[in-house]
Amino acid sequence: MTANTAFLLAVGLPVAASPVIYLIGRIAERKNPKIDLARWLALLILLADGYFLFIAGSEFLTTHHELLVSIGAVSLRLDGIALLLAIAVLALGTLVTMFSGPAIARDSGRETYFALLTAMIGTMIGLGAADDLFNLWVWFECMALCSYVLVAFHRNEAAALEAGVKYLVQSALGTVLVLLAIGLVFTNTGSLDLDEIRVAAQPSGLMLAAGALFIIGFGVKSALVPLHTWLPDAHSQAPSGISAMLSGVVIEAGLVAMLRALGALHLVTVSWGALLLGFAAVNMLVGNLMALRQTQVKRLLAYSSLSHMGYILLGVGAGAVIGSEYSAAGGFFHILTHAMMKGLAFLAAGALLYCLHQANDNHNPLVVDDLNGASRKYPLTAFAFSVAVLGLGGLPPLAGFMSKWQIFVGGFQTGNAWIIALVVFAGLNSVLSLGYYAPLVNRLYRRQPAEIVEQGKPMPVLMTVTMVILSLGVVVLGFWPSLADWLTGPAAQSLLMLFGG
Amino acid sequence: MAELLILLTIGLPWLGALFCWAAGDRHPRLQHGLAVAFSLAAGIAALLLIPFGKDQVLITLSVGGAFGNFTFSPDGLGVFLAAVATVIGSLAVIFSVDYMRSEDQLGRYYAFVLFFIGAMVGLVLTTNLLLMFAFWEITALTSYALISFHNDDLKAVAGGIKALIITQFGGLGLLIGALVLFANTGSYDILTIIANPGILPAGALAWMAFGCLAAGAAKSAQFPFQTWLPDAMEAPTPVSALIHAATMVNAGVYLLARFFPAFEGVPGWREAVMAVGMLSALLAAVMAIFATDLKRVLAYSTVSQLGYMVYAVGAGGIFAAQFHLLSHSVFKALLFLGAGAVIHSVGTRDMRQMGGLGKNMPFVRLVFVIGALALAGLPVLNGFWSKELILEAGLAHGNPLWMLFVMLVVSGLTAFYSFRMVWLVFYGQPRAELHAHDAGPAMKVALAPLAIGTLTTWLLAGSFSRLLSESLPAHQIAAHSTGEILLEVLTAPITLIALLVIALGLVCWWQRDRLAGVKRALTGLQITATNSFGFEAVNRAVVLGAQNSAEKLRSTQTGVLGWNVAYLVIALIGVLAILLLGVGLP
Amino acid sequence: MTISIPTAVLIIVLGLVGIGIYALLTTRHLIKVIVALQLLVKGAMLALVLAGHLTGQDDLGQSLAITVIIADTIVAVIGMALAVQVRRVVGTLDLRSLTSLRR
Amino acid sequence: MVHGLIAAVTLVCAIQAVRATRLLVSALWLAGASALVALEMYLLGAPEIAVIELSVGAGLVTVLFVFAINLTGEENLDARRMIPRPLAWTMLFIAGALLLIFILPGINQPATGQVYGAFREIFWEDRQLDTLLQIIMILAGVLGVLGLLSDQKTGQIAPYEEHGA
Repeated sequence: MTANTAFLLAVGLPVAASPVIYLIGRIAERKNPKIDLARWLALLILLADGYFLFIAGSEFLTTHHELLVSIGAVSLRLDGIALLLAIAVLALGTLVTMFSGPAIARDSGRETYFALLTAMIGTMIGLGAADDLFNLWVWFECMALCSYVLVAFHRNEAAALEAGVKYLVQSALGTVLVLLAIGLVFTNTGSLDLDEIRVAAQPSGLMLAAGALFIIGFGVKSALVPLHTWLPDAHSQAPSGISAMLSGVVIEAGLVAMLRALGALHLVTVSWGALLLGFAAVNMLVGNLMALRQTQVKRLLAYSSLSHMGYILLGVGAGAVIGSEYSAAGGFFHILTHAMMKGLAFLAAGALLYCLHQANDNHNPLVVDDLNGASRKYPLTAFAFSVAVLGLGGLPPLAGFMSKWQIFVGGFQTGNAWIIALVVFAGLNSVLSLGYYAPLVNRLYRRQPAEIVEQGKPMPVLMTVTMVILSLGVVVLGFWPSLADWLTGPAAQSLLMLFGG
Repeated sequence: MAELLILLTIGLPWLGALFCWAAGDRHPRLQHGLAVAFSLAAGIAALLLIPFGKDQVLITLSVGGAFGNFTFSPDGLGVFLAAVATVIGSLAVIFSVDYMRSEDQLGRYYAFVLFFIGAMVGLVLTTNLLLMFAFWEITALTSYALISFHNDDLKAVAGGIKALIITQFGGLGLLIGALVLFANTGSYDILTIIANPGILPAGALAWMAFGCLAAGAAKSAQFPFQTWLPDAMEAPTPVSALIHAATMVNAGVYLLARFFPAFEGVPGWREAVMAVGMLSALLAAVMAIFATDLKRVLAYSTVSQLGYMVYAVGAGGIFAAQFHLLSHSVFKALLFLGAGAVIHSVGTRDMRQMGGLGKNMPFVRLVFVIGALALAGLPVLNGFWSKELILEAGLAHGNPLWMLFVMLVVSGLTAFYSFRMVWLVFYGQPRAELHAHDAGPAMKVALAPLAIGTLTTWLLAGSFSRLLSESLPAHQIAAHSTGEILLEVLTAPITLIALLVIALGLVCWWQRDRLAGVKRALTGLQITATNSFGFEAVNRAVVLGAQNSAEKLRSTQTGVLGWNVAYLVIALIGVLAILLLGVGLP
Repeated sequence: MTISIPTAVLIIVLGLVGIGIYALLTTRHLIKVIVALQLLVKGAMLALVLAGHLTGQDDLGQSLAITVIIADTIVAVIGMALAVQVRRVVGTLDLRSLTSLRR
Repeated sequence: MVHGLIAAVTLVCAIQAVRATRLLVSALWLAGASALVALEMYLLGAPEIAVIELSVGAGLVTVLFVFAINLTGEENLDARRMIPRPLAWTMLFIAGALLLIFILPGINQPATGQVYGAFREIFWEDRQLDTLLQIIMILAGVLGVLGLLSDQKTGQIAPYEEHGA
C-alpha cells in the first residue's frame, strides 16, 4: 500500500464506515441489544484507521515531504499540523469509544451515538488535511453537524436540549460568517485553493474583513472569549465522552481551521497572530475567573478549557507573529497534552457522574460536593482525576507543566516585551487556576465520603482502563517531554510555513 | 559510583512512594515498614554521596529542544542539603510510626512524604534550572498535599491552598529567571551562569536576580510572603518538622546562596536580600513573642531564623548562612518533633492550656530544652556558633551597620520567646486537666539523634567549610579548620555583644512580672503582631477581590441566547475596529 | 441612479445577514430562530454565487452553493427536530424558558 | 433596475418573515424570500442552483416548517424581546458600517479566475469531495431526527446491570 493510499484511507475510512456502523448496529440492536455491536465495530474501524495513519504518518516523518492527494480539483495534504490533529483526534476518539460503551450502555440510540462519533472523528482528521478553502468549510460543517446531535444525545433532558439549541444557533451563525469570508476571498483572488490564495492574497480592506470574519466564524467553535458562551452549556450537558471530545479536540480543530484560513491570508497583514495573542490574554483570565466559583464539575472543567485555549493561542500566536518555533511547538504540545488531560478529566468526571448519579437513575449534574471522599470507593478514578486536574494546573511531574513551559520559553525567546508580559500574565493565571483545581483534589481524598458516594455503583472495568491509559500518558510526558517532539516539531514548522514561509 | 548514588537518593524515595501507595491502606504496618526502609536507604545513599562532593556534572540526560539537558551534579552545597533532607526525612518518617499510628490513609501520607524527599534531593542536586523549577514545584505540591492531609478540616484545606498559591506566586520569579537564562544563552545550565554572569546582559541578569529573590522569599516564607508558613502548621507535626522547618523552606536560602556569585554584582540586590532577611527576622520574632499556639511559635521562629540565613547570604556570608542552615535544620526538627510528641500526648496546641508537662514527659522536656537553647543561641550548642558567624558576616565591609543592630536585637527577642515557650509548656503549674505521657519508642529513636546533633554538629565546621570551599570555586569560600572557626567566633567582639543581648532577653523573661508596665505599653504592638502586621488583611483582600470579580463576571453568562449572539456581534465589531485602528486600510 | 449588479446583490446579502442576526438577537420563538438562520444562510449562499459570477466562474460558485444548501437544510432539520423535542420536554418554545444554563 | 427591485422585495420578504407573529406566515414569507433569492441567482447566471434553491430552499424547507409548526403548535408569545431593540439596531449598524468600510472599495475590482469547465464537471468531478461529504451531512441529519424524535421515553431506559461493560 502506498503512503498516499493509506492517507486517503485514514481520512476516508471513519467517514465511510459510519453509515455502516449505524446500519449494522441498528440490526444488532433489534436482534440482541446485549452485544452492543456498534461500539465494537467503531472501535475496530478506529484501530484500523490508526494503522493507515501510521503508514502515512511514518512516510511523512521519514521523508519530510508532505503527502498530497488530489480528488478532482480538491486536494488533501498531510503536513505536521494535520498529522498532529489526526493523531490527537484518533487517540482520544478511540479511548472515548471504549469509555462510552459502559457510559451509555443503558441509553437508547447507541448505534446513532457511535456512528456519529466515528463520523466526527473522521471529519476532524479530514479538516486537518483540507487544502481547499471551501472544502475546509465542508469538513468543518460536517464535524459541527455530527456534534450538534451528539450534544443533545440525552434528548429527554431539558438542559441537554437547551445546550444543543444554543450550540447549534451560535455555531450556525459562525458558519455563515465563514461562508461570507470565503465569498470575499473568492472574489478577491478568484481561487479557493489555499496555496493559490496564499500567493494571490494582497493587503486590501476586503481581505482584512475576510480575516476578521474567519476569526469570528471559526472562533465560535474554538471558544474565543466572548464567543465562548455555548461552550460551558454544551460541554456540561453532552454525554461525558462527547464532552471529552469537544473539549479535548473539537475546539482545537476549530483553531486549526482558523489557522489554515488565516495562514492563507498571511500576506494581508501581520496582525492575525497579534489578534490571537489578544484573545489569548482574555481567554486565560475569563476562563479562570469563571471557573473559580463554579460548583458543577463538568461546567468547571468546561470553563477551564477556555483558559487552556488561551495558553494554546499564546503559543500559536507567538509562532505566527514572530516565527518562534518553540512557541509554536509549545502551542501544539499543549494541544496534545490538553487533549489528554482534559479528556481524562472529563472521562473521570463522567465516570463518577455515571456511578453516582446515572446508574441510580438520577439526572442531576455532578457537583463538587459529590466528590467528597470519592477516593474511598473509587481509588483509581480519584487518582486519575487528580492527575488530570493537577496536570491542568501545570504542576510537575505532569504533562501540563512541560507543555506550558515550552510555550513560556518560546515566548521569552522572542524577546518581544509584549509577548514576555503575556507569558508572565499566563504564569499568574496558572497560579490562579490552582485556586479551583486544588480544592477538587482535596475533596476526592476526604475521609468522610458523601452520602451519594456510599450509594454509588461499582466502576465498570472499561472506564477504569481508559482512565489508567490516559493517566499514564500524562505522567510519562511529564517526565520525558521530548517524547512528543517528533510530532510537535513538524507541526510547528508547518505553522511557521503557513504564516511566514 | 556517584552517578548511581545520585539516582538512588532521588529514586529510592520515589519508588518507596509508589510502594506505599500501592500497598493499600489495609496494611498500615507494611506501609510504616516500607516508608522507614526506603527513607533510611535514601539517607544512607545521601551520606555516601558526601565524599563525592565535587563541582562537576555527573549525569546528563539529553532531552533537547526547549527543555535543555537534564543534568545532576553533586557539589558541596548539593550533597550537604541532600543529606539533610534524607537524614531528617528518615527521622521524621520514623517519628511518624508512632505519631501517625492511629491515622487513616497512611498510603497518601507516606507517599507524599517520600515523594517530597526525592524531589528535595533532586532540587539541590540538579544543575538544570528547568529541572530545578520542576522539583521546586513538586515540593510545593507535596507540601500542599501534606498541609491539607486532614482534608475534612477546613482550616487544613485553607492553609494548604494558601501555601500553594503564595509559593507558586513567588515561584513565578524563578520561572522568569529560568526563562531569561534560556532565552539569552540557549541553555539552563546553572554552573555556566555562576562561573560567568557576564554572559547575560545586565538588564536580564537583574530580572533573574530579583526574580530568584522573590521565589526564594516565597519558598522560605520571607517578607512579604511569610504569611503562609504559620497556616501551614495544620499539617501533621512530622511534616512540619521535615518540610516546614528543616528542608523545603531552606530551598529559598539555597537558591540565593547558589546564585550568589552570579547576582552579587547586580546593583541593589545584596541590599534587598539583607533587607528581606532582616525584616522577616524582626517581624516574625515579634509575632513569636505574642503567639499562644505552640506550633505557631515554632513557625514564626522558623521564619525568623530563615531571615538570619537570608540576611547572611545578602551580607556575603555564604558559609555562615549554610552553616546556620545545618544547625537550624537539626535543632528546629528537634523542636518540632518534640512539640509533636507533646501535642500527640495532650491533644492540644494551645500553650495556655499546657504547663508543668515536664514532670510526665522528662525525655521530651530534656530534648526540647536542648533545642530551645540552641534556638536562643546559647553556647556551646550548634545554634550559637552559626548565629555568631552570621552576625560576624554582617560586619563585613560595606554592609549597613543598622541592619546588624536590628539582627542583634532580634537575637534578644529570640532568647525571650524561646524561654517563654519552654516555660509555658514544661514548667510552672498545670493550667488544664491534661493527661500527658512521654514519647513512644519510635519517637525517641527519632528525637535522640537530633538532640545529639544539636549538641555536636558545630564540630563539623571545619570539614563543612572545606567541602564548600573545594566544590564551589565561584563562591570563594575560604577553608578553615574547626579550631580556627571556633577561635574566630570566640574572640570576636560581636559575640560578646550578642551574648549580652541574649542574656538581656533572658532577664526580661525572668523579670517579666516587674516589666508589667512595659507590657501594657506594648499592648498596641501585641494587637498589631497578633494580626500579623496587616499581612493577613492583604491576603484576605486579594482573595476576596478575586472571588468577587469572579462572581461578578459570572453574571455575563446570562443563559439567554440573544445575549450570546450579541457577544458575537460585539466581538466582530471589536476585531474590525482593532483592524481599522491598528492596521488601517491599505 | 442605477445600481450596479454587484452592489444590488451585495445589498441583498448584507440585508439578509443583518435581518437574520437582528432576528437572532430579538426573537423569542425557537422556530423563528430557525427562520432567521435560514435567512442568514441564503445571504451567504448568494454571496458565493456572486463571487463566482464576479470572477467569471459561475459554475464553480454554483457547485459550492449546492453544498451550502444541503448543509443548511440539514441544520434546519436538526434545529426543527430539537424544537419539536424542546416542545415535548419543556412544553414551550419560548427562549425565555431556555435559560436554565447560566453562570 | 431589475436587480434593485428584486433586492428591495427580497428584503421586504425577509423583514416580514421576521416580523410576522404567526409562524406559518413567517414560514411563507421565508419561502418568498427564498424564491426571490433563487430568481436573483438565475439572473446572475446560475440556473442550476436557482432550480435547486427553489425546490429545496423554498419548497422542501417550507414543508418542513409546516410539519414542525404542526407538531409544536402555534404559540403566542408576548412582544418582549430577548434584548432591547435599539441596542440590537446599534450593534448591527456599527458592524455593518465597519464591514462596508472594509469591503466597498474592493468589491468592484474582482479577480478573474481560471474557468475550469462546465457545471456538471465541476460539481461531479472537481469538487466530488464536497459532494461526497454531503452524505455525511445527510447522515447526521437523518440520525439527528431519528435520534431526537424517536418515541422512547425516559422510563424505558434499560435497567442497571452490574459491570455494564
